[in-house]
Amino acid sequence: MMIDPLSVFLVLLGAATPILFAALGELVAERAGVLNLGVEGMMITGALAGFAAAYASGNPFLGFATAAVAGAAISLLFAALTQVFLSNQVASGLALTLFGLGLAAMLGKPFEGVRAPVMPAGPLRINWIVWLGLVMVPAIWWFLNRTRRGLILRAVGENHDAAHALGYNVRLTRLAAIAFGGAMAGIGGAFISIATVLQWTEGMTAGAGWIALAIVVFSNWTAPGVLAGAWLFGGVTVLQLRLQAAGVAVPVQLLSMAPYLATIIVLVAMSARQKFSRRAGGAAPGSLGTNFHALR
Amino acid sequence: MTADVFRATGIGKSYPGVRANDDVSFSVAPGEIHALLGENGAGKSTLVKMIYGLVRPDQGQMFLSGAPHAPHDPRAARAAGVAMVFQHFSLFDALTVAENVALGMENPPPRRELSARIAQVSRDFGLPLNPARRVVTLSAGERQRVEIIRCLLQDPRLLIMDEPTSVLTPQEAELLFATLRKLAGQGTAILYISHKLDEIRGHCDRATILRHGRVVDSCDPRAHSARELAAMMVGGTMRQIDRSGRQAGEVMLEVAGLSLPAPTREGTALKDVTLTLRAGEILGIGGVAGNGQEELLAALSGEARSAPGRILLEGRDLSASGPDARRRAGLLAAPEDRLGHAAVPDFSLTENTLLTAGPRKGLVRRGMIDHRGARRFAEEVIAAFDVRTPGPGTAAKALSGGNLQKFVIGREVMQAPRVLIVNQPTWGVDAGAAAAVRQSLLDLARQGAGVIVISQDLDELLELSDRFSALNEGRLSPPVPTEGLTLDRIGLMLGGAHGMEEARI
Amino acid sequence: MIQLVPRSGNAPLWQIATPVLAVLATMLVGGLIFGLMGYDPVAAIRTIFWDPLFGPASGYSRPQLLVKAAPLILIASGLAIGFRAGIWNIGAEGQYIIGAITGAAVALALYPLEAWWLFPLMVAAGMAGGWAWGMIPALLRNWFGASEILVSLMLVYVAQRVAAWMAFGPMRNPQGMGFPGSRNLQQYPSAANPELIAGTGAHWGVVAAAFAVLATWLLMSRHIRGFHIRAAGTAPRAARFAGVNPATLVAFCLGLSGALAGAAGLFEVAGPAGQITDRIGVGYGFTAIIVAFLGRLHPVGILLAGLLLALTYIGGELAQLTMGLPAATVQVFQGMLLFFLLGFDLLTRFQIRRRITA
Amino acid sequence: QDEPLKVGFIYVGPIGDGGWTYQHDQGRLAIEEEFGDRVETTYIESVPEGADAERALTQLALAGNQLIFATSFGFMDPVINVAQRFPDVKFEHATGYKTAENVATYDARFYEGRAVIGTIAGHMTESNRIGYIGSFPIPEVIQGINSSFIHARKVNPDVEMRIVWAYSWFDPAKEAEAANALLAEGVDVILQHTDSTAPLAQAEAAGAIGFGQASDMAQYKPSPRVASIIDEWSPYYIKRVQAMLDGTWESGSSWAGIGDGEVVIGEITDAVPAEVKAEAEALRDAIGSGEYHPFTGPLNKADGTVWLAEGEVATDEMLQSMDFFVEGITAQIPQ
Ligand SMILES: Nc1ncnc2c1ncn2[C@@H]1O[C@H](COP(=O)(O)OP(=O)(O)OP(=O)(O)O)[C@@H](O)[C@H]1O
Ligand SMILES: Nc1ncnc2c1ncn2[C@@H]1O[C@H](COP(=O)(O)OP(=O)(O)OP(=O)(O)O)[C@@H](O)[C@H]1O
Ligand SMILES: [Mg+2]
Ligand SMILES: [Mg+2]
Repeated sequence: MMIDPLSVFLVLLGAATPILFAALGELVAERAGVLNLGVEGMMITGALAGFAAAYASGNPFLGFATAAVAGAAISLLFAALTQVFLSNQVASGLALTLFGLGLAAMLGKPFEGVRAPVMPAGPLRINWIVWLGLVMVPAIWWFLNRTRRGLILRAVGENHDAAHALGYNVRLTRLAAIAFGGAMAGIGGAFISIATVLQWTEGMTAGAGWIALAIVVFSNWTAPGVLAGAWLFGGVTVLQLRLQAAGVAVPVQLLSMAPYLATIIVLVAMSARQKFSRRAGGAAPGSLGTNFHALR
Repeated sequence: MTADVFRATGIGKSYPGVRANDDVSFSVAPGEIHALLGENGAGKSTLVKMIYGLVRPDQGQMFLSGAPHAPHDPRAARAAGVAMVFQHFSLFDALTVAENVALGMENPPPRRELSARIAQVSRDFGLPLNPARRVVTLSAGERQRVEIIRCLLQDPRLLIMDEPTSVLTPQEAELLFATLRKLAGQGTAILYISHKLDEIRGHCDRATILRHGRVVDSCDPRAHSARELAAMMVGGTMRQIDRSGRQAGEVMLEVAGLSLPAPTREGTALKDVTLTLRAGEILGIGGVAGNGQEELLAALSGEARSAPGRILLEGRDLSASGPDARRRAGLLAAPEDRLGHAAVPDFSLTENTLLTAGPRKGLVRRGMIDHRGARRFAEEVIAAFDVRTPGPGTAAKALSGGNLQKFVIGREVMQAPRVLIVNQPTWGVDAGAAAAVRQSLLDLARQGAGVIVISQDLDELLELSDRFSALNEGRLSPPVPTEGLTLDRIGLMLGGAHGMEEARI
Repeated sequence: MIQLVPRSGNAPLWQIATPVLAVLATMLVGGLIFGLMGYDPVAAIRTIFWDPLFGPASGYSRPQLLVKAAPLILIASGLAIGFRAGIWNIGAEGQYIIGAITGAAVALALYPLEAWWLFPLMVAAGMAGGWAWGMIPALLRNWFGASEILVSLMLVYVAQRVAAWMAFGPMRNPQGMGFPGSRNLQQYPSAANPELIAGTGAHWGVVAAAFAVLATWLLMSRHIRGFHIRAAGTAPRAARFAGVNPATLVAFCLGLSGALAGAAGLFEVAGPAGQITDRIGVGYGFTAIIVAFLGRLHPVGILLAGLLLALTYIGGELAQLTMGLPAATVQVFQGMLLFFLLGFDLLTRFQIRRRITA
Repeated sequence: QDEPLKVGFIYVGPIGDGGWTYQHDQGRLAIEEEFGDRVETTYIESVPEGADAERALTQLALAGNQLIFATSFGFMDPVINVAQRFPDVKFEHATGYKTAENVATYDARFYEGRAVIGTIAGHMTESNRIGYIGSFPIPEVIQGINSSFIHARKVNPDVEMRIVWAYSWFDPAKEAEAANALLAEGVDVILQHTDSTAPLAQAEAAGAIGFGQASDMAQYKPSPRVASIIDEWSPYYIKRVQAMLDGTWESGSSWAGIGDGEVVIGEITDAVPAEVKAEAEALRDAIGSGEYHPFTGPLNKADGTVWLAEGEVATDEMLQSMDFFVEGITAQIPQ
């Protein structure tokens, strides 16, 4: 049975977009030294806020803008905890995920069972937001590697003490990075509710945020790597459904594990490369996951 | 009408419980290399951090070229013409040299232009650097160059250097001073902090001496002996070290052909290290940081295991044993990094005794901890080594560096080791505490133990050790008797690939 | 200006006070949210926090607290040990599921044999299953440096699908009319984990949880291994210097927490849940993470935190029942609780001082 | 009497799922509408199957509910357990097979509705490929697949069926992906046995059609949703509450279909040609009146063996343990 690769690719583009956005946002946060495990919570917040705004206004693009704002807003809870109260980042991120999932479920009640406005298709009949995601990849690469702000952000993530000693505002930089990560996760979540499913239901992000986190490690903390990771994960997901749809007798139960197993395998391969190869560049940011506290 | 580049009047700064600076006034003239001297914690770093805008003074005023100087942050200070090299490296390992330099400048030129300027300036000053290299791959000396180039590119009026030479070979340090001279010749004022009194006597034009945050004296360092300068810093006379009463006995420790791969990407591999240590003897091992000191200590302490037959203690092969078994056998060690390696910062001193003293002091029986015994042992160490602390319940991080170092050395010495290996026993510790630590090592040797002192402080090695070996890129040179060794000779032994001229690009 | 000054020692008073403060703050803000949503805040808080303990139906709900808290406490005790050492097992949910499956597999394979040793064997199998599932991230971290956070988490999804596969395939009840789900172990006397004393809710899992609290307390405060774990958490190099092999520690912590989670899964499947279904994982593994933090990674704290979270679950159900509050309330509460705890935590590590200004 | 009859419900999902649980809750509201002050209803939503279900059921019983509806298959054993402890409380369990003195079961013959929409699908497909999103490979779902395939084939011998298993009753993102996979395979009609509207949304974007499932999904009318198969529990719920009020409640197993109004075919829109619509409605009425059974022989199993001989009608027992596809479906049932 032949499966047309182009059609797989087109479906994959859409399937990969939510995790692409979320992972790009997390990439920026992690390059600034912040490990935010709250991606899932920010995504679901964006999914709800975006859907609500799109539904209320009838304009899907307004929905995405709202999702970005909402994702950024809820990420500030995490930012306050870790940057002001100096709480453990792992625990704070988990709290954000829990809280976001619960809050969205609670506030989302009025939006259950209604449908979102249809989005106009973009160029080549591909969704505008998919395009935006594709544009964000080089844009973030360029920002991180070619601009002064990006350099400062990387410096903060690499060695916050040194960055502070040189007069850069570690806390502010990280706040901005966290908020950006929140906005991107929000857009990613909204893509699910506004563009894919066209309705709101609680828990609809179904673990995409965690996949996004894995993809950042997978990417070796680079924007093109994130794109590759999102496509790989989306590709495996799409492919296993396509095989079923094509009537290939596949062990469905095993195949449904494939995306997760593939993520683990690639994660291991990337980690091993970083561990064993002396030439491999750009491993994890030096200050990742640690809090900064300066006395003046 | 003042010709001074920098002047401070009545500067004061308090931290909770500490008066770090108190009514400090001094000035630096153009073209002058001005030394700041003082014990650990005297307030030197605090003072220069205020000039650089990292810390704000509580009282007093500063002037830069006559204009009031009250920088809000380091960027304001840089804009005003102040540049600074920090006590601890402030470099970003994963970034390139050019990126590191750009981060230290206010308005860096575009990438290509900056790279060109780095290459040019570094050549002009005889400090060649490749702007595209990542800092991780650089040696300590090369890293120092990055910091200096970063300052030079800003054409500073005042250049501050906080203990820049602690990681350099004597030759590298000479080169640094040549650079500073050149700069001073162009009119730049230089504020220079170091604990190496000979260096200051050799190169500085004037010295301001701080004690407990106050200026206690100002002098021409060339006109005084190192001993006199130290006395001014401490406010008394220095204690004499007693080296008497030791003689070499039978062989305690034998290391034969020890080779280990580098533990991390940045680490150093040990190559065919061979040494013999006798009872009552002190072996000094010198070398520039990053040449395998940590790895050697790890291999001896048992943190890293080696092939059979490499490490013999009194004839017993301990190569495959872990730290616990080695301690039980009498092979003890004290690593360089006090906070985080030799001690757990968040643990009390009592708990910190359990880190190493469990096997020899019987503090752990069948896995269960004897808390009372641990406390008693901690109290003994505190009393015997004059550790200044409220009590054994105090967290290790709350102790000053010198006091914690006394505790760490005391903890090992009081377990009556057969062989003790220490790395940088007095690093960053002031003269008084350093003397006490050194004396305890000599006393231990006198009682018949073998001691290995790994240090970058050559004076310390000459003072303590009977024989001297140099560690260079993981290779240990054959030992030579310390008697009659000169600093120059040692410098050459250490130099190897680290001469500035031969720097890799 | 306010300034944060690190405390030199730890502040035992604040250690205890902050969780209490966090609970109070959660009630306060929670009440506020309820008020905004149009519910009676006082009644809501009382229904959630008071009624399960002392309300009209408390005779039933009090023992249920134990039933609900036992797996949480069992899992959290194991997780806390790893967290202390800086080893982040986020995938206890997966280890719980696999433990339930391997434990139940023993019973299903031997059905309908009745023997006294069957249940102990199931417990061993459940622990072994959880242990093995926990060892995967441990070994991948030790061999390849892969992040145990992400690997253990991905394995949750895999475990969920294994459960579905089992429920639909190999373990499907042959007498189940083709419906998914295994035989009900509650109806298999030798394999069942029944209430030990009627009306107390206490089954073997509750006993195991109590034992786990005691054992982990001994381990962490009296045993040298616990000391090494704590050391490794704050100063890994110092721990290595003390003779700790980091790889061993990773394997120990992930294996132990996996085994405890597996045991929790087995006790649940043989007792309250009864059968392997595709939804055997109900989130205990994730909630246990909150329990661990809320209990400040201390065994006694975990005991109390487990009971507190059980209270929010049962109280949340009551609030649905009597007031029509949405089910998601519980999640919001738990998230808020953790937020506040983490926020107030600042007080245990720092003193707040007025800044001295000239 | 002055005390109202207290009726409790436990739901497996949130009432806002717009599908399974939503329809049960509509049934609950229908009771309130019908009986007014004489009943008082409460519900607990999103109850996980297993231990939590047992506790929720107990809480409902303790709160004084005399009749309790448990609306998911996975609540079966908990219902039996709790029913033993509360002999005076009556329990109704949806889709299960275990009954007791005070436990009745009820289910609906969804396969009847699927015969109708299978007929529409067979007519409407141009690519001759029909997609089917299955939830879990259990008898109820397999009945639906077979029933719709048989009737699609009947009106269009060239029809092929493509099946994707979502392994979920309700996971919008997954269902959307499944729909996309089917669409990319050239499917132009999608049938679903999962509860979200996501497949309809995808069908709309691709210009394909689909059907409402569980609820009417009217927001996608007139196309892509050209008809729907609705779970209508109100008649049963009203009947059972009435029995409680009359004191005539008895245990039993109810499996009602189109004829009893429990399976409802939602409006067939104008996107469907009139003659197709008429044919579908005729089939619906024939099933409703009992004149036609969707599983009437001759029918072979997928492996070619004979299942039902000419004129033979499947018994309920045969249907309730159905674990094979009929001849013509090439896909395998996953194990
Ligand atoms: N951020 C701070 N908070 C509290 N106390 C501080 C802080 N920084 C420095 N101190 C204290 O102020 C005093 C002066 O410290 P400073 O670092 O200036 O000494 P120093 O002379 O540079 O010592 P060293 O020779 O060890 O570098 C010390 O007692 C130190 O502990
Ligand atoms: N960054 C800091 N923040 C808070 N307190 C500090 C800081 N640095 C040092 N201290 C405190 O200041 C005191 C002095 O520390 P420091 O190590 O500078 O002492 P010191 O004067 O060098 O002592 P010694 O002569 O024994 O080395 C200690 O109590 C230490 O805890
Ligand atoms: Mg000091
Ligand atoms: Mg200093």
